[in-house]
Amino acid sequence: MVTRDQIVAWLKTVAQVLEENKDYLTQLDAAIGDADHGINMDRGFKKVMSQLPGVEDKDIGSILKTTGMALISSVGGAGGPLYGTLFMRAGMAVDGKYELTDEDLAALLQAAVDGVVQRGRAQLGDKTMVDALTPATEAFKQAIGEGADTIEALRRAVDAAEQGMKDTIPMLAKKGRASYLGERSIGHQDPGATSSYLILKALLDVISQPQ
Amino acid sequence: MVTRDQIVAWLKTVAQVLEENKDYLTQLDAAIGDADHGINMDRGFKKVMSQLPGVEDKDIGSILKTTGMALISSVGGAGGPLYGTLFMRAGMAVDGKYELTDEDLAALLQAAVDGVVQRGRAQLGDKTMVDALTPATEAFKQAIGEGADTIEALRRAVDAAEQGMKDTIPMLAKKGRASYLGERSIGHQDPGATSSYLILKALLDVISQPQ
Amino acid sequence: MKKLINTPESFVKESLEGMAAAHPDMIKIHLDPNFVYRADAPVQGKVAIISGGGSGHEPMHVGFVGMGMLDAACPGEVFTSPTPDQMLEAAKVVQGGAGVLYIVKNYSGDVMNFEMAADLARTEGIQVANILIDDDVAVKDSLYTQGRRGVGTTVLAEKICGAAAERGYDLKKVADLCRRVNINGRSMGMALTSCIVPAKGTPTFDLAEDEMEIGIGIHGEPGRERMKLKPADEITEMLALSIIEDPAYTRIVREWDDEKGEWVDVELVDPPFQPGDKVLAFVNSMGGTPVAELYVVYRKLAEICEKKGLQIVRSLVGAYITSLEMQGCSITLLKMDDEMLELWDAPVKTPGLRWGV
Amino acid sequence: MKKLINTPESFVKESLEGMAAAHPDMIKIHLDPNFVYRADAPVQGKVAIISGGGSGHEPMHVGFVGMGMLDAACPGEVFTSPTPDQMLEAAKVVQGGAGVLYIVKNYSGDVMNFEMAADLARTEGIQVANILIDDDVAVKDSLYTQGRRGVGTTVLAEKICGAAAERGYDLKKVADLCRRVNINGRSMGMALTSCIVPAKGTPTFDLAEDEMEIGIGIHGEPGRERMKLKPADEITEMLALSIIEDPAYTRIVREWDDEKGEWVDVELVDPPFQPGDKVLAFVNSMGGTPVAELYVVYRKLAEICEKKGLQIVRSLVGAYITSLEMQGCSITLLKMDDEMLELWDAPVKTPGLRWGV
Ligand SMILES: Nc1ncnc2c1ncn2[C@@H]1O[C@H](COP(=O)(O)OP(=O)(O)O)[C@@H](O)[C@H]1O
Ligand SMILES: Nc1ncnc2c1ncn2[C@@H]1O[C@H](COP(=O)(O)OP(=O)(O)O)[C@@H](O)[C@H]1O
Ligand SMILES: [Mg+2]
Ligand SMILES: [Mg+2]
Ligand SMILES: [Mg+2]
Ligand SMILES: [Mg+2]
Repeated sequence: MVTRDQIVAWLKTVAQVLEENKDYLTQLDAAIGDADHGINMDRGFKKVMSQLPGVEDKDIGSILKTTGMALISSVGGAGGPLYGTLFMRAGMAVDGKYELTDEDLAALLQAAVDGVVQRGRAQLGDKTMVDALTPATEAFKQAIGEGADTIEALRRAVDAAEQGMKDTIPMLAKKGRASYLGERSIGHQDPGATSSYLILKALLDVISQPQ
Repeated sequence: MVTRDQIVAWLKTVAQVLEENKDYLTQLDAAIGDADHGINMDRGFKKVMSQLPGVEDKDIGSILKTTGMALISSVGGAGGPLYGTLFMRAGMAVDGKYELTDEDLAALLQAAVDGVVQRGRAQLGDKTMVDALTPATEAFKQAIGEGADTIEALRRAVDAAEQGMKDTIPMLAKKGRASYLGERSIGHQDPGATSSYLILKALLDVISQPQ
Repeated sequence: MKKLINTPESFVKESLEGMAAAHPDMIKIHLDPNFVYRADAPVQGKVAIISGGGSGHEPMHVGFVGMGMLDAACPGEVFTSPTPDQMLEAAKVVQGGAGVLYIVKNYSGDVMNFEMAADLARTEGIQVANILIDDDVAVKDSLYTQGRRGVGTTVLAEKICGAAAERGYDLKKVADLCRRVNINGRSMGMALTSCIVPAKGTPTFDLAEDEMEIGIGIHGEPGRERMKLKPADEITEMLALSIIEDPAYTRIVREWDDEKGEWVDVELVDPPFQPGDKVLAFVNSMGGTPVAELYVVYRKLAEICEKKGLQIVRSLVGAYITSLEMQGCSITLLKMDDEMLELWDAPVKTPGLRWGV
Repeated sequence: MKKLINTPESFVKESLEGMAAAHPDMIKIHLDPNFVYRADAPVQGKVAIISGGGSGHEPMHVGFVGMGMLDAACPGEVFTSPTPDQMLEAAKVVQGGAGVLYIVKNYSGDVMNFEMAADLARTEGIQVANILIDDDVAVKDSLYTQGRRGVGTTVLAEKICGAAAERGYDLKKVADLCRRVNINGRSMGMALTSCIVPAKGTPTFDLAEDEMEIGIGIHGEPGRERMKLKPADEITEMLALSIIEDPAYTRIVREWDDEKGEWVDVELVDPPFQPGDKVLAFVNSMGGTPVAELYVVYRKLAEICEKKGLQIVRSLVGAYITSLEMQGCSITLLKMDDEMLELWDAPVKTPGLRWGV
């Protein structure tokens, strides 16, 4: 079970982690993009933090949809619509709930990644956040299918996201700004896959903490 | 006696000396001006060199006037009208002559420096080429008045020019670009005074050589 | 970082405020969400032309708002696409009942945000067309990637479509024209130095004193190739030939189908240049390169065009689509037809481009 | 040195050639001696306005040749005054029988070369007036030095006098107007970075990463003071207050007296600004500073003007009088009267400034 308080704690942790990793993500984006991913995500989650107090007593669906809307109207770039859609769809998948079962979590992750794919039309291997999100979702679903508990399943999801993130290094970018580089995109880790990993990792960290 | 061939040799030496000192003069101008004096003078004397073959069999007056015209139409900046006027007036002072007595040389120098002062209206102590030219002319006239020979008189003129040039260092500029600097012009040697010294020194070097 | 700004956070807003203060006869600004719009908006019965994109490319787009060009421009943070709420709000303010054309540069962020905005605007009953500009030949052909970036042709499309809207073209005709301008325009740029994103504070990339980057994007994205600095004529030749000898370019773009009521994939093909073509030649500064150097480039470009049988019928030389203070230039060639020519010459009155009025 | 040039020696010439190629409807060029002139010159019966100065300040002056502004411009080498033969030849080509106004920036080189040119032109029977522009308040008052440099006001004087000549003002009236514009204009500039003179190849001065130069000239001449970099608002305040609070400025200039037939010394006094004055506010890029930053400066300038009771009636924001690729800006305030206002608004069609046509 994941509680609403944990979801709220997660979002706060994400805001903190993205602030800490602002320069790192921006640096990754400088190599194959336009040097703003960390700045954008940090700005977005600051906006989320400013809106969170108004909704943190609502259901998880509302909280996540508000998060999505805040990102859409403040992040801009590719990250804005993608992460905005991710949280909007995640929220829609768990509308009205105050705690999430493992099945809810699986549905949330699947809806989120589906939203990203629909919005950005990137495929696995295009060197985008999809390369972290999709394997993570698969791993989570497989783990609960195998009977793992939430924390264990999330750990495997985060491991898969980390692996997916690292796997973007040798990839040739096909979507986003990095795709303009062609061959020269090879050898660099995708910033969006990295932020996706960090966001999932933050969820694991929060869930793993004794409540 | 200074012969026409010596005057021609002088102009060639000046061209060479200014080429060698192009960066040095430009550097001096960078400190208190606009970093072009060496470039300008070098360009001007290259033009003089290109026109010299056409007049080097004429009288000294013609040669010097041609030099002045070449400078006026190629140097630009402050240096162009000033050095152009200097050589024009020098030429006019010795019109028709094929060799110059010490008195001719004195008249030439005086006309030259008068031309510069009339054109630029700088006074002694304004931190300009006048601070090298005027003492040099005075020293030359005094030396021949005291019975010195041409080489000795010129040597004293060059010494006076060098001293005048160095004396510009502590001066506050009142004319030319350096004057915009006010107090900050203090401590730098004037580029125009430096080129004037080099030009006079070249004359001494040529005259001192065994014919 | 050496810039005339107060803080990175306040830069975009303060720049907009200064622009509004300087040109009250042409533009107004709306803050939060940010957009610049025509002082006399909405113009009833006229198609509204709206563009937008990350800031840092000024005068594009905000400087092109005014009579004969854009009705509104939505500036994002520096080099970051604006957000759908800006585009939606701008549409609501400037639309005059004849629909809205969003002119969108082909970056994944811009494309996605403008698509979301269009969806939102349609739910408010506003007819919207999104047309992509993707003219940067530095990006190699491909059907399966993001495709080419939108660069110099954007400026020309905004001018030409702005004039068309001013003349009363309906939304479909303006959209068709915009698509036509796009497929007839090709660009390529290069950088001598990197720019510095204010929020980052350090150069986006490092170029040695004797290096340059060919095929640079307008966000300091690394280009096609890094090489030793060359004389202007050789640089011009590299850019111009990449443009002129670029073969037909095919890609699939997503456009809204009004009849079907959904987004559809449309295949578009840029025809290559042909001897005899009339072109508009646009030499653009990346921001830090002064106009005197652009003319050195133009000189060689004119020579190459002549050699290749392209007739330059109009020129534009200056800093119009920039990348902050980056030094470098880009070249755009746009094949002109009579209609485009007439629309190009039509009066325009914006802070960044003005003639005829 | 990173520039889009071929060689330092060919830079000025090739840039002129490119400009002529880009704007055949507006200008022509003459090489050796170099000058740019109106495509339709000479305009019979019109006073011809000629300016000139070192290259490296483009678009000034060569980019201001055309209908409603200059009849000819004489470019020297980079940062070096042109020579009398250029000015003479330009006068001969563009004069339309109503005399020539030389607009001269107050640098010893420019002054002397234009005086020589005027003397030569008069021997050819051409009536000539030389009017100096000396508006840079960074140079402290003094009757016994070279006096203030000519900077931003030059652009405004060329526009306003060009319009006057176009309307048929005679030489005396245009010269009087030019003098009036000059004494009502004041400027001051600053640099964030040095420029690099092509022939020299290295920066004219060194500024540390956290330093700027206040009161810089347009040739990279060191300014009034070097100090730590400050936010744009503080920089704007320094420049604006130096201009607005500048007291009356008196100097003696040399002008030609047609009746006496000789050069005479004339004492001119700039009246200080007063609350209630109407002003044109001009924020200029030194070349490498993009327009978005200029608007940040303009924003603060407008605020200061309002506080000081100065009413901004017109604005000009952009790179008009530059110093190669130097980063930085200058501010010019020109007190306007109705006649100047009307002439400012009159049509102008040049490569660098255009409206109304
Ligand atoms: N079409 C897409 N689908 C999925 N992810 C994408 C797409 N385009 C870009 N991305 C992701 O967005 C990241 C860049 O985000 P960001 O830097 O915020 O936006 P921008 O590229 O507009 O500056 C990339 O690293 C990539 O992971
Ligand atoms: N009015 C003047 N009278 C005499 N010499 C002058 C005057 N103005 C400038 N100079 C001299 O000219 C020199 C600068 O020449 P140069 O650099 O060629 O011209 P510019 O200052 O126009 O760039 C100064 O160092 C000074 O000696
Ligand atoms: Mg990015
Ligand atoms: Mg100099
Ligand atoms: Mg971005
Ligand atoms: Mg000079």
